[in-house]
Amino acid sequence: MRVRVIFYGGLKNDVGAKEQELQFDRKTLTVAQLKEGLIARYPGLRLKLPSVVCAVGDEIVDEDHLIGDGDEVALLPPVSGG
Amino acid sequence: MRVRVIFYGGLKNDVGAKEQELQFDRKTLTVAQLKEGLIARYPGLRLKLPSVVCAVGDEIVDEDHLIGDGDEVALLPPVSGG
Amino acid sequence: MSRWICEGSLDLNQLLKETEDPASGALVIFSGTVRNEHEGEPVRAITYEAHVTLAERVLHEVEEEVLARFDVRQCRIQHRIGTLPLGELSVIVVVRAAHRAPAFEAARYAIDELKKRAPIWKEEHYETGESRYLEGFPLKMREES
Amino acid sequence: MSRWICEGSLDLNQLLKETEDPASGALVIFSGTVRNEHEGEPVRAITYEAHVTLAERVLHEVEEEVLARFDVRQCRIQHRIGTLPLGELSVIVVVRAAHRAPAFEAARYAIDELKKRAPIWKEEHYETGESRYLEGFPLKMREES
Repeated sequence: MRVRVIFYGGLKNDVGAKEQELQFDRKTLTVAQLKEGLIARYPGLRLKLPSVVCAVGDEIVDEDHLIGDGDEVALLPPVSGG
Repeated sequence: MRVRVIFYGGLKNDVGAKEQELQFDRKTLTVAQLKEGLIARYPGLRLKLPSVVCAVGDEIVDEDHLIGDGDEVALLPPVSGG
Repeated sequence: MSRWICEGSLDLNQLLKETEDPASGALVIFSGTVRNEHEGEPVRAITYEAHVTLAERVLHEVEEEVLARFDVRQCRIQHRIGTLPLGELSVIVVVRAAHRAPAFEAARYAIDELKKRAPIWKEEHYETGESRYLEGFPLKMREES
Repeated sequence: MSRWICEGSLDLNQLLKETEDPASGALVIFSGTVRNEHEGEPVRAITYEAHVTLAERVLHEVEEEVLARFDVRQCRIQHRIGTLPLGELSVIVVVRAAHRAPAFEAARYAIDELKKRAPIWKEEHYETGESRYLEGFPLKMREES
């Protein structure tokens, strides 16, 4: 399946891109599994992803949320607005 | 001696004037004595004067402050700005 | 129109300009406005009267206290006098600080002290046509520091 | 430009007009401004980025919480995104209430919650030419109520 991942805040510097279209050889993909796949591709994310929350659309989702084929997943690191 | 008294806030309604020029047959006059003289002239002030503070110029003065001949004394009731 | 007591409308934008400060990251503003009722009675306007020179001195003192007691960089206080219709600003406190916590505390301190110490009186004018001076805070004989 | 997240300059006067309320006697405003240093490093600008739709939802939720939890009548929150030079307003909170105590508490609550919950990120640009994203607050998986 295919997932569009959008990197917010400092994550886009770690990845070198604001967005990435990723392919996973799986039939189902949870948020936790997406994070594992991201660490395999971008080892620099390993220490950061535990404090990163994911959103699909404008809903924050749990680690066991099932991502749909073609979904856009936003990676939200710790926030610093204000 | 002669004292110009200026009534602030609700006091001017009790006295019926914003300012009064008053004569006292004394050589010295403290703030406390001025208040007694005012109660004699305006009995409606009796209950109010204990919470009224006096100022000469822009200095708040004590009850035992000696008022000078020709001084202008401001009577300041409890305040309600803001 | 003085720095502290104004007969015309208070100008928040002017106060913000006068307090601009590149080292401040937090801005807290308090303003009092004339509201349409007091303890159930419909209000149509408020007249504020001040002992102007003494009020100026007290507001200046409160500004200085704020700068001394809190970790803030700017503090300005202005109070209007005269008769104000509904919605008009009666008082403005502007505080700027590096960080927000002391800015909030300082603005709260400034308006609380103003209400207790500034020789200013409020006369409410009701829809009924009656007017009344409100109960207030007795001034202290001597300033406590 | 939405009701909560703005690409252009924030307009305090417009927000004040939109929240005018004759039953409110107290107005408290908090604003964040870009300051010229952070932990000793000279700053020349800040870029704010947001997950716009989610940030709008969070700011709307915080406004609604403020109205439910505090005795206040108006609450508006706006945050700017993009690159802001020194002194520019990054965020505005406007609260109006009958009385000042809940207005201060509500404004403080609104900015504290925004800082913890709004998906907004700050990148500081230093005089040295370097830039850095600041450490922040990890978002919660599920909203706690």
